[in-house]
Amino acid sequence: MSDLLRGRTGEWELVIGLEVHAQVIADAKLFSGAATSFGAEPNEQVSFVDAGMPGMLPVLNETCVRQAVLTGLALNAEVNLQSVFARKNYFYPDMPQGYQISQYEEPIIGEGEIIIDLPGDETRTVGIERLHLEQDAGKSVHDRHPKKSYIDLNRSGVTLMEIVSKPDMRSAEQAAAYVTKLRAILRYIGSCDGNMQEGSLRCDANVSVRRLGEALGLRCEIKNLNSIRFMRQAIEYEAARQIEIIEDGGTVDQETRLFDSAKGETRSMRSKEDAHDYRYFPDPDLLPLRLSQDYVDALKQSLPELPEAKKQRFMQAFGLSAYDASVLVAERETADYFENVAEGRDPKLAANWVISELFGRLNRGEIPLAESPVSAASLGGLIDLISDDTISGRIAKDVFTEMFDTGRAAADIVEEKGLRQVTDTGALEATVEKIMADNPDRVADYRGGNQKLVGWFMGQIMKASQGKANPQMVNELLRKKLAE
Amino acid sequence: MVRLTDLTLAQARDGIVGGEFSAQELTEAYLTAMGAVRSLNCFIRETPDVAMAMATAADDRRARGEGGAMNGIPIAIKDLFCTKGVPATAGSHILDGFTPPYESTVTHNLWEAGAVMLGKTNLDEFAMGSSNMTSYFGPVTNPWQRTGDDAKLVPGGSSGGSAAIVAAHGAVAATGTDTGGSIRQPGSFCGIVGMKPTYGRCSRWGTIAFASSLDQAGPLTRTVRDAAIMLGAMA
Amino acid sequence: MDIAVADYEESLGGDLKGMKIGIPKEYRIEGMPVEIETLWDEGASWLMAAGAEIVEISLPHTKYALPAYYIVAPAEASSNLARYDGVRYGLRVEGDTPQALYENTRGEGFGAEVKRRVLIGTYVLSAGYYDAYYLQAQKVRTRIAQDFHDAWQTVDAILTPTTPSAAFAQGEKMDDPIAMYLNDVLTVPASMAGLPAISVPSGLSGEGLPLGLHVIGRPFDEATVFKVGQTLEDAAEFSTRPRIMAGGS
Amino acid sequence: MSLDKETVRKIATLARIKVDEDALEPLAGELNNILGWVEQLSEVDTEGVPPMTSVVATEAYQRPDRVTDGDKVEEILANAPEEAQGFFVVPKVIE
Repeated sequence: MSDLLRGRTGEWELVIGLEVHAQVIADAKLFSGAATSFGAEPNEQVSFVDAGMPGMLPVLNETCVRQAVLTGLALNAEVNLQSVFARKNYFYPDMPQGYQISQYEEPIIGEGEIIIDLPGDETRTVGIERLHLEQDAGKSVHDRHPKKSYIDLNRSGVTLMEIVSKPDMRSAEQAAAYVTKLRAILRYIGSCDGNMQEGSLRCDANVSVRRLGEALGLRCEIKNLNSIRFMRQAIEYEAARQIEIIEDGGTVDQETRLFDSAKGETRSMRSKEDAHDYRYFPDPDLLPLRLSQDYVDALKQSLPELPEAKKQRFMQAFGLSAYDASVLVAERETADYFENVAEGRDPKLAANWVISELFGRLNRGEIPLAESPVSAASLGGLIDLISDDTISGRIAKDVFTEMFDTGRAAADIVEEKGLRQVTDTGALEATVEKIMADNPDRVADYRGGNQKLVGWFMGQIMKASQGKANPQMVNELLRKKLAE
Repeated sequence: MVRLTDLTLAQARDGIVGGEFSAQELTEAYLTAMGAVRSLNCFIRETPDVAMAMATAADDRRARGEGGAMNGIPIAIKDLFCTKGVPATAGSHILDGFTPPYESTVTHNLWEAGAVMLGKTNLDEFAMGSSNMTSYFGPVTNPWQRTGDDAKLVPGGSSGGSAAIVAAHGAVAATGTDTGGSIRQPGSFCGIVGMKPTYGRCSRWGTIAFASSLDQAGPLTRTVRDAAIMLGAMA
Repeated sequence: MDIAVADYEESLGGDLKGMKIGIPKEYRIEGMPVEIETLWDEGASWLMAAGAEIVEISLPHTKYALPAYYIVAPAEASSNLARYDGVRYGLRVEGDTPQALYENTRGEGFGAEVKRRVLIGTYVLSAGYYDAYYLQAQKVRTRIAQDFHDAWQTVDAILTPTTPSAAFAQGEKMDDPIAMYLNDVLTVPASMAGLPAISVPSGLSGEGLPLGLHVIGRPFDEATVFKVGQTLEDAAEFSTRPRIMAGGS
Repeated sequence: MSLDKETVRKIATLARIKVDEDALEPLAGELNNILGWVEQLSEVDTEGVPPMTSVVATEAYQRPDRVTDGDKVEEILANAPEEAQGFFVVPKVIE
């Protein structure tokens, strides 16, 4: 499959690197004891440190360090035993200290990689350049007053991991797959909840285009993409814009752009030229962060099975397709649910029921798996009834609907409604004979060579039995009778 | 009869412990002494009410047989340390009206040891200077003058107000901060002891920062013994 | 800081037998008044009389401490003082945009010396200058600390004058920042190395002004600094009082 | 190294300090003097010397992840030059 884009003058390669800001799961902030939960009243979760009061000093939160190391390990990345917090100096109303504490020359995590899942069971490895810890800024609210901005510092000092990819992606689709996989990994190890609506995960996309084989073009950075859909739109728009500029004989300005989701386009942020001199230097309030190899090793031991390993296991142990496996491992809870359903049962049947039926219903109702009215044990019970021929697959779907709506067990529903399959040969024979007797023309037609009529007969018989007839037995009986 | 304001910190401490005078008497003597040398412009803000309340509390502790290493000792605080509910300026116009809702660790420790706050002393703006001439609140005058010359001299800086008030016996002792010499140089210029401990010995929490990798709090006193006692209470 | 606070008062008293005191030759800076050199020699003889051995030592990077300080300190200050922006506390001088608000507030709120240092600090951290100034200064600082570290192999404390002059008049040196900065030339090296140090009044200048001697100690060895300082104090018998004093001198 | 008027204007903007037009030139002179004086540092051989990161050899302290602070809007806003509805207020930020 080619990812090249066609312009008026030829083919273009799109080059994308992503910077993901992931909010670290921790009760308190990176350098203060204020809370981090979502949705508090303005300035309620603010300490004197977060407000940049005179004489206040940062004190590092150990859980945030651990989360960063765990994430690095999950990305197969090098963990730097010494890292340094630096100050990125710039003025902004929602940045109380006048600088952001971040990591610059010596980040806590170095190079790693992510294997992303693409359509057609393809995969691609995307390099990770680095991961560093930094504090978030506050929030400016612009719509409460015509001439004023309102500043809420609740997010000021909240811990972020900035995860920087290498420019290894070649399409918006790959970028989407990268964020999806990264998000899955973060959620597996519990270092970020991945909630893009609440801003727990945000992306900046570096986008450039080049003619095949040429050097990298100048890139534009699109800031603050807060959904995967917007990211795809923004990248696609930006690629087209850059190609058009170059094909028209112009050059792309290296700049920061914003995505306007209402218009579906990116636009330049009017930024002052000097805004880019951040005057980074090591934060003199914070000593270099040193970790022991023992500490890192112990965390490595504690890592859960990660999505990629789980996917491989599902494919090998259960014979699932790469697509089904990657869908099931996208969330740890989903994978666990599936494994509970599949335990001691046909794994492909289990996968099919989880993906098609259960997810279908959950997605339509926007219900999280944790609140599913059908438990893994309960769905397993339904599959057991299919496997031992108590009910047909067709009936099972109706039973599942009932289970989903009422939360009742499959066996109870089958018993109460008398939905057991009819497997009594005598009774089935009678039905088959009756249908044949009622339709002598079609029987003659069949016997004259129209073999396709089997399907019609099957439908009539199933209908007459209200779907309870065992289709396999009916099929055998029917063919035998028609052949007589 | 020895004047109360001529006693060293160690002598004053022993006097209070021994019941020779009360913390309130000592504090009143210092509040009077501060007034007598007000022309030196050592204080940006005097806190007599706070001082008397703290002295009373010190006497109560003494009566119960309690009290820390500096129980009832009236001291001055460089206006770079945030003290809860008392405006802090760092000698700058830019902190206009700022009243910290928190207490620096150093002053917290001093109050725990029983010390009494006379007020916040003048300093070079944000502790940047060696003369105390850069304060928004005007220069501090050194209580010393050249022989046969009444030219006003600088007390040194940046802890100029702290050094001058201790030298002029308007406080038993004072806190200072030293980034490149801001305790020791004014100590030398005013004829008193100035001690800068090891970087990190005293907490920087709640002390307005100048240069983080260098800033260090320490005592300005009239004797080495007094400095030793006070550093023990600050650290 | 998790290092236990000693009872410093307890450490006072006794003689200095077995103690080695270093006299760094690089502190004999050009133009140091004779009376200060004399006081320094006198201080050394007092410590010797108390049983200490006096050793000449070398702190070769002393000369660079002050210029390095005037890069590191303003650099940190330029960042530390960024929070004074008129948004959350303190002075606000209004403007139509946040940018104007900041510039007006900081332009009016800071005095000349603070502005000077913030601008120097901003410059030495800015793109293209960081390595030549800030990074080089922090490397020089490592050298300075190493000088002291080497000295502690042979001595227990270091004796120097505190200042290169006695107090000067108000208004003097105001138009020459570097002349003003030179006040700290003898105190800054210990600051750059983070060491404990004390100034003890030890004598009077020819004009009748106090002069201090300066004792520098090992990291967290405040006890020795106090002990040596008190020895100087006892020997100096400094009893002159300032002319302006509560209750009269 | 010479720091001109335009450079002073640029760093004053970076530092967000308003400097009057006629003050730029004299300020450039003062800053140049200071920078000229600190330039002597280039004499020092620092080949292979690591920059100072902390003068005292101690470990970075890490605190446990517990909520111990916040929930004091009034104190946070107490010194604010302008506030409304629990927010700090500034002139409109234009993106």
